[in-house]
Amino acid sequence: MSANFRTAEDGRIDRSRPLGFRFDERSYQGFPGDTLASALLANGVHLVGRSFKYHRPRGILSAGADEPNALVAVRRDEARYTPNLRATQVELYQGLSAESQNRSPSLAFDIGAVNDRLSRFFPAGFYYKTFMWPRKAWERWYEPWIRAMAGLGRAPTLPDPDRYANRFAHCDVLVVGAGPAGLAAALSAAEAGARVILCDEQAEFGGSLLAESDATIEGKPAATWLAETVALLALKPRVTLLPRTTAFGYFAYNMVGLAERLTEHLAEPDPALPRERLWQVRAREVVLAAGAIERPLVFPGNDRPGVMLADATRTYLNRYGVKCGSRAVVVTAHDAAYRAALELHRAGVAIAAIADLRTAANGPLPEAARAAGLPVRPATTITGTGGRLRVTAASLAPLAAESDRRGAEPLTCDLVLMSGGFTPSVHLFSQSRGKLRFDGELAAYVPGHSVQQERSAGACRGVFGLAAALADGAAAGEAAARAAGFSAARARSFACHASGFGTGGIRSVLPNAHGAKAFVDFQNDVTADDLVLATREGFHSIEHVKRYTTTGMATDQGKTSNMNALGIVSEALGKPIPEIGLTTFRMPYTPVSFGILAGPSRDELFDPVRTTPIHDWATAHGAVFEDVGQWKRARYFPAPGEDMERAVARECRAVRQSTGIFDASTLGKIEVVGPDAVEFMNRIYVNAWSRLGAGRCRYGLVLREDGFIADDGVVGRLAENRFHVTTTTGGATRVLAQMEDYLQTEWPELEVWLTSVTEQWAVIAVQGPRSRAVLEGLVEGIDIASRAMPHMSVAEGRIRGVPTRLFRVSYTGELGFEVNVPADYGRAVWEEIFEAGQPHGITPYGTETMHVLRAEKGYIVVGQETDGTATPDDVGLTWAVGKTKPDFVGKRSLARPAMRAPGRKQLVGLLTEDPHFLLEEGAQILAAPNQKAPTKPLGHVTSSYRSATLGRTIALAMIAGGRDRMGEMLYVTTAERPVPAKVTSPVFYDPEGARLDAA
Amino acid sequence: MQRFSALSLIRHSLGGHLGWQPQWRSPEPKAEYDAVIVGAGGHGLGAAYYLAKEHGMRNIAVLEKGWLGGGNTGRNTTIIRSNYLYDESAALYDHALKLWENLSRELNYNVMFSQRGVMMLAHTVHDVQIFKRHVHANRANGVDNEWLTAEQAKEFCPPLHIGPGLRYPVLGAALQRRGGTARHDAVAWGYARAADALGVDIIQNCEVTAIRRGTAGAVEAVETSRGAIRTRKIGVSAAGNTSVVMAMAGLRMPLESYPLQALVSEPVKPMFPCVAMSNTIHAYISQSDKGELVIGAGMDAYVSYSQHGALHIPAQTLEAICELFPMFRRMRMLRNWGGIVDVTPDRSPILAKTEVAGLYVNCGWGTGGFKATPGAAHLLAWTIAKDEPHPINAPFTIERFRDGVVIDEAAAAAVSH
Amino acid sequence: MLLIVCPYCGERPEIEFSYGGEAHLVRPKDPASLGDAEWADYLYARSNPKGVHAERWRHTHGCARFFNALRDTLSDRFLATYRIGEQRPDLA
Amino acid sequence: MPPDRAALARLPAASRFILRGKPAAVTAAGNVFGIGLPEQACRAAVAADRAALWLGPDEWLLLAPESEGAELGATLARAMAGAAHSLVDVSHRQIAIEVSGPNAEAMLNAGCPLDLDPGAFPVGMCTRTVLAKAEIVLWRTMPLCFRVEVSRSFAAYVWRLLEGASREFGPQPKRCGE
Ligand SMILES: Cc1cc2nc3c(=O)[nH]c(=O)nc-3n(C[C@H](O)[C@H](O)[C@H](O)COP(=O)(O)OP(=O)(O)OC[C@H]3O[C@@H](n4cnc5c(N)ncnc54)[C@H](O)[C@@H]3O)c2cc1C
Ligand SMILES: NC(=O)c1ccc[n+]([C@@H]2O[C@H](COP(=O)([O-])OP(=O)(O)OC[C@H]3O[C@@H](n4cnc5c(N)ncnc54)[C@H](O)[C@@H]3O)[C@@H](O)[C@H]2O)c1
Ligand SMILES: Cc1cc2nc3c(=O)[nH]c(=O)nc-3n(C[C@H](O)[C@H](O)[C@H](O)COP(=O)(O)O)c2cc1C
Ligand SMILES: [Zn+2]
Repeated sequence: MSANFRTAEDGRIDRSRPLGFRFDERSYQGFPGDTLASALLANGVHLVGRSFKYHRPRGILSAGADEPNALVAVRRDEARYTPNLRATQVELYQGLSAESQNRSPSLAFDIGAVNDRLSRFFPAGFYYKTFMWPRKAWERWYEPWIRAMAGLGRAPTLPDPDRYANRFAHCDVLVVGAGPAGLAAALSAAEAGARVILCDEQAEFGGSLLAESDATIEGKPAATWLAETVALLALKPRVTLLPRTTAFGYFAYNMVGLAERLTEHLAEPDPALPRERLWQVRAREVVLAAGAIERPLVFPGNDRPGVMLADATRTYLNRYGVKCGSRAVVVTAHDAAYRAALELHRAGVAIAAIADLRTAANGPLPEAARAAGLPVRPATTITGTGGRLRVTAASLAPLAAESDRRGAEPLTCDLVLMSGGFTPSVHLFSQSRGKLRFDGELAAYVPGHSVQQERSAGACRGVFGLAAALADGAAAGEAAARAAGFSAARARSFACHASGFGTGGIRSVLPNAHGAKAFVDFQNDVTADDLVLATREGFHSIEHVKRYTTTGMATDQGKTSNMNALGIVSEALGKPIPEIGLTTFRMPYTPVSFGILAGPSRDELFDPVRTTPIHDWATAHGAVFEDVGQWKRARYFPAPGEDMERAVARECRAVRQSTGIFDASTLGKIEVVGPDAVEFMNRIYVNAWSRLGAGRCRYGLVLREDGFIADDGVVGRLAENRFHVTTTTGGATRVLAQMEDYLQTEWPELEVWLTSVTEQWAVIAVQGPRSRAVLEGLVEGIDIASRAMPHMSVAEGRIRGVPTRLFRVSYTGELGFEVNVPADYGRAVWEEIFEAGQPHGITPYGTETMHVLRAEKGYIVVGQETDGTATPDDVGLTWAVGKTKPDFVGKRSLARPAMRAPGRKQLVGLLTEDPHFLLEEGAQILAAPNQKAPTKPLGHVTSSYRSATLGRTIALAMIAGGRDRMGEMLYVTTAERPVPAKVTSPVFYDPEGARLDAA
Repeated sequence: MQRFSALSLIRHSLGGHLGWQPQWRSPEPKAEYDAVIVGAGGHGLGAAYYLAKEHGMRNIAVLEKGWLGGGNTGRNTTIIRSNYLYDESAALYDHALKLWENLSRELNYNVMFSQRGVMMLAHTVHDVQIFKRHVHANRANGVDNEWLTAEQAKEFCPPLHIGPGLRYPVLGAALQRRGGTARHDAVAWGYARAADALGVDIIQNCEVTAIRRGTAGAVEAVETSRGAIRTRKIGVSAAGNTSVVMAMAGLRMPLESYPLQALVSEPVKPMFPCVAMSNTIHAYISQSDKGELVIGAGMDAYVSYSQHGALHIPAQTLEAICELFPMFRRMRMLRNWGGIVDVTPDRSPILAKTEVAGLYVNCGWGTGGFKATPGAAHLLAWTIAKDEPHPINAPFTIERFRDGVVIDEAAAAAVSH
Repeated sequence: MLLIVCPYCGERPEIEFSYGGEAHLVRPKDPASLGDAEWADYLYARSNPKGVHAERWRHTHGCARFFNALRDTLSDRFLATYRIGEQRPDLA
Repeated sequence: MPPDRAALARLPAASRFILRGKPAAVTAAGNVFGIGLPEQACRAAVAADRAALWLGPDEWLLLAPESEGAELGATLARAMAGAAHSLVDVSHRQIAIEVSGPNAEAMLNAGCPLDLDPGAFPVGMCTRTVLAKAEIVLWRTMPLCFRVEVSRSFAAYVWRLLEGASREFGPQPKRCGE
């Protein structure tokens, strides 16, 4: 099978270095410069895949990004397994290993192909009409079958080890596409001094020039001009050249997304290089020079391996030195196919016939073909092809006899060239939200009104032919540079000789092709009949036709098929194409990897890991951490052999009996400073601040304007004009943002400023009856005796020489202090306190113990007791609300009827009848034990812990009318049956607060 | 209506599929209808179907400015579940879920409802609390939801990476087995076909441009791009465009419309057996019948009607997806798109009568109304026909915002400590 | 990613900003004097127009200032940005 | 960090103040600080080893050597005593990283969305901005040298991100000016 279809010379491959590669377990040879597709064709391999639905054998249709058929998986190793790659875009390297997809057991013999036999039962949308009975069979049988039949390749199964990178970039002119138009544009813009980025999805710049056989530019062969031009551009410091880089998306404000592939073509990638890089380019001006895509013809058997786009075979010949077959039948509606026929003929491929669908074929190219002795047959159509895994014959028939397929003459061949003309690539223009215009003369959609700073040039706007494309590109480059402010820009002009491009085209099914398998969308197996069926069933909008038939929805997004589909629908509905409209072009232009979009974000770079100055100490002392927002917080410090429950019990006892030390550095901190500080605090917080003296603290509560609790924290008044505000760990950013919002937009007259100091201060909580004793010897310049420094006060001084803001506050119910020191000193001061605490049995504790201790005291955690629907009164904090204040954020909302209605959920304690039964947080509370669902629960458990102090379990709950239910027995859901629990006060421990001063 | 079945499929296959009739007509608008529904999404088409089927109203029209099903119905990630926290929501969404379970047969249209299970991942202690609360609340409400350990979650969804070593390891998950997905387009088409068969006029390319009210204030007619249509009852079910339509009747709504993006991968063979969602790291994913991974991306930050969004939104989503499923880094995005979602202050819908007589509204479904389609349609029909809400949608009024009653599913998941 | 002209810093990419919702909704001087319906209007009712929208942005990761903008919600293009306290520009 | 490609360096500790306030206070502060606080948006003013960075229309970051901090704070406060202002010591809130060398722009652009071309971001320009998921203050101190100020708990993230971005550039010159 491994025949040699390589030409003797020519092409851009490096024949001196043969490369070995594998496809489906067979070994082949190719050369640097090959794609997998060209190398396979050089070995005579056309059959490369199976279609999506009918599992029909498929070959290589095109030579580029538009390829719908030749999808393969490339496997470097299992972790680098990549499915659904276009063989036409996979660059060959030594050792490349590729496999075909969607076939079993083998590509040549695929049992899925029975679908093809049964295909008449599977027209467009068949699954909507059946598989409804019996109900269970859908999920057990039908659905798994549909799923197994669909899907192309298989997903990789191991984590991808490669790296991906990101780059934001700016330029004056971004040029997309480095064909003649793009090169000319880049040259004009760069010579004007503009910062230029030129990208092309292919490995080499040049676009269609790479397949030029005889053209000259500026008197030089096209290839020479190309090399010189690229070299010239590369020398310019303000020009960035990006080969292997696809512009995949055009976003608002001239942001274009580029996907650069750095290593995929290398046999042994440099580990320092990322596999791919996302470029987010903000361009002042964009030049789109994306070229055009050749259209297939829609006729029966047009999907047979060996049926190819005419111009693609030129590319294989001229660029890769590959003859796609030995005897070709050409079918065309455009002159360009003659050029392909001529060049193939010159290379030794026999041309069995050129069937031209047009009644006359008279342009220079057809004339040249005739002159070369090629059998030109005007007014001739193709009615079918023969062969199983490769085309062996093509049947031609005169158009006059179109109603009679028997008049067809089968011609033996191993290659069919087809050309329905060219479709300008308007993908990116359309993504830019520019309006397309239907050009009647070209019978194509071309860019119309632009809405962003962009312009199209060359074939992508219907300007075909080398000379025209060069001139158009140069003009576009000039215009772009001018628009970007480079007024000296000049358009280069290029003397150019090339064979003409010709005219022609068709966008519909060929005569006589209905009722047979004439494919429009090759990848999704959509036939002309499917499209007509959709219109018959009332799907008249092209959007409906697309979705019902799935035409244009495959991985090629209809690059080769959408125009033909439009034409067919237009005929079926009897409406001209422009009235049918188009489906929406969306990004990406070609598929982009998830990895490139995720970029470097993974593991620790997925989200910043925020740690406190004491983190390393905690790690060294065996702490188990929990994630709280982006922070890592020590949850508990297990001694050897302890689980969380035992560690927490020990930590709790230590705090209650002697003293504990806790890292509270993650608390949000805001300094509120200025003459109007107190006024500002009065407006933001529910509390009244005017009477709080300097040196004192207060528990503060912030609401949202809708009256629900937003955050809380202790606030210390450092001086008349200065407050040290603390917030919850998770609330820090939100509270500051809310404060700034009101300050800047509602009360700009207030002379007060807010500064985040969360990270300025490390906060070390020392809590427990021995805490004063521990700190006494360390603190300088502050009298921490109870009278001098009562509960809820703050003082500035030093601790072991380090400046401190010392708070006497307690979230545990015990005598306690919070030592604030500048963050760099946090660890050292922590260690000093820990050292000084040794005689007192000081014990580090974590967030879990902190939670238990505060729950024993009935203190809420915002976000745990509250859920965005709780008012101050709901959680028993009415006392905090400044009664006489005329207004504060959220006050008006608290007066709304439902906010004051009886029966709201209120914070209470719950004690299970069985003192050792631990309720689950989130468990629901029912009035009776044996209610059948659906019940209307009275509320839920918000917090639930084992209290070592009380020797039993405790829970907090939000219960409808809870404060009126004291002593009531209610029932709490568990995984099994509800358990009884009694409603109590939420304060389980030291309700008088005596311990705050116990030492 | 032509019945669909395996048999009819075979029969028509033998006839070259020439015998299929249009699934719906393309009628000209009449001068007057008993009721007009604005918006031919799943909700609007479904409401018309239930009005005709259950309330005997046959002279009704659904007006659609574009093509039917082309709004959010045609652009959502198709996740269906009912494990909502609050009683009111659970009742509403479970009403829908029960209708889903028989919808294909009811409509004689295979909507490919696939109860593959919806798994919501917990990554922090706080998440665990929230989701356990959901589990308990749902069970009390008769809605299935169960707690899985991280290992059980991995077993249920083998591609899932649960850590350790994960930036946010998976600590467990809440699983609703009855949840799943359905084929979005089929829902719109199935309702359209069934409604059409009952005489409903579905009028596409017909944009409502004004609402006429009589001297007493009640609605009298709509003006459209295809002329005026008299009617006494208007049900607005215009999703992202609701504010614009309601402004025609002089109402300012508690709504904002945001772009919400989604994307699909290239299709691959079946390997993702369920729906997985993570609120904490913002990702949700399932695999469709065709093999694509269907992935919900986030909302863009600002009000917009453009059905386009910025690149950083899907990029952030894919970061999260690759974190949870690191073998998907080499999968490729095939297409990305946006819809316009109408968001209320408490993230719960409004499905109610309005202060304007004869004007009913169904909106505010935001990022999650596909799953409600049959339920919302059913209840909207009820509310229009009886001029009063069904007990299930009675809490979902506009006035709840005035009174301070919120059904805040979003706040219930807020993180703060 | 939008490009937004901060009135203080100039053109900056969207990811430096936070969106702040509809602009010119002035918090009533004396909320207590408002009826429930009026208060709900202030809190919740939004014009949410298809077309020109006056909205607030904050250059959070820049100068940290709030400012106002006029933007067409159909095309997502900014028509003007202006400082807090300044009149909404007349585009006509 | 392998020393041969240290285009990244952690800078020594410094005194830092955030100054907000009315014009009178700002002028007074400039007088004693020794550098008039820049009024032009996004510009830094430097004199000897002190710098004042415009962060917002009434917000400046003042940088001085670590040893001068305590006294400087007192001096500034005294000078502004009569005028409304807010002076907050944030010396420990953030740390500084230097990014330098011919690839400095490219490394920063791995996460920073701004145009860092000298034409758009000249020497002396400074601004708060983002570096991927961290907020930073970015200041171009020399043509090939940037100072990045970052909140301390984000520093490890920023470092790792930049280090990852530098990998493909191979060995780098050690520090600017060296
Ligand atoms: C990306 C994305 C993902 C989502 N994912 C999910 C999900 O996983 N699960 C889930 O449950 N929900 C999801 N949703 C939400 C869900 O799609 C919607 O809530 C739901 O589809 C709304 O249906 P609808 O029928 O109300 O609206 P639509 O389908 O939007 O229908 C409204 C119709 O009204 C028409 N209309 C508007 N104005 C006028 C006018 N003036 N005149 C005439 N017609 C008009 C529109 O053209 C439109 O067709 C998602 C949404 C999006 C955008
Ligand atoms: N199919 C064909 O081969 C074909 C069709 C029409 C015209 N032509 C000839 O091509 C010339 C027109 O030149 P041109 O410069 O307009 O087109 P071109 O085809 O020569 O170049 C377009 C280039 O854009 C690249 N490209 C397309 N989309 C891209 C994207 N999204 N991102 C990155 N790169 C992308 C392609 O890889 C190609 O290199 C004329 O000589 C004409 O005769 C060729
Ligand atoms: C669940 C779901 C799956 C989809 N799968 C595909 C697909 O396989 N291929 C495709 O091209 N588009 C797919 N789409 C996207 C549609 O093509 C289209 O983008 C979407 O309906 C929005 O419409 P618009 O892009 O025309 O605005 C899918 C959409 C949804 C909602
Ligand atoms: Zn700014």
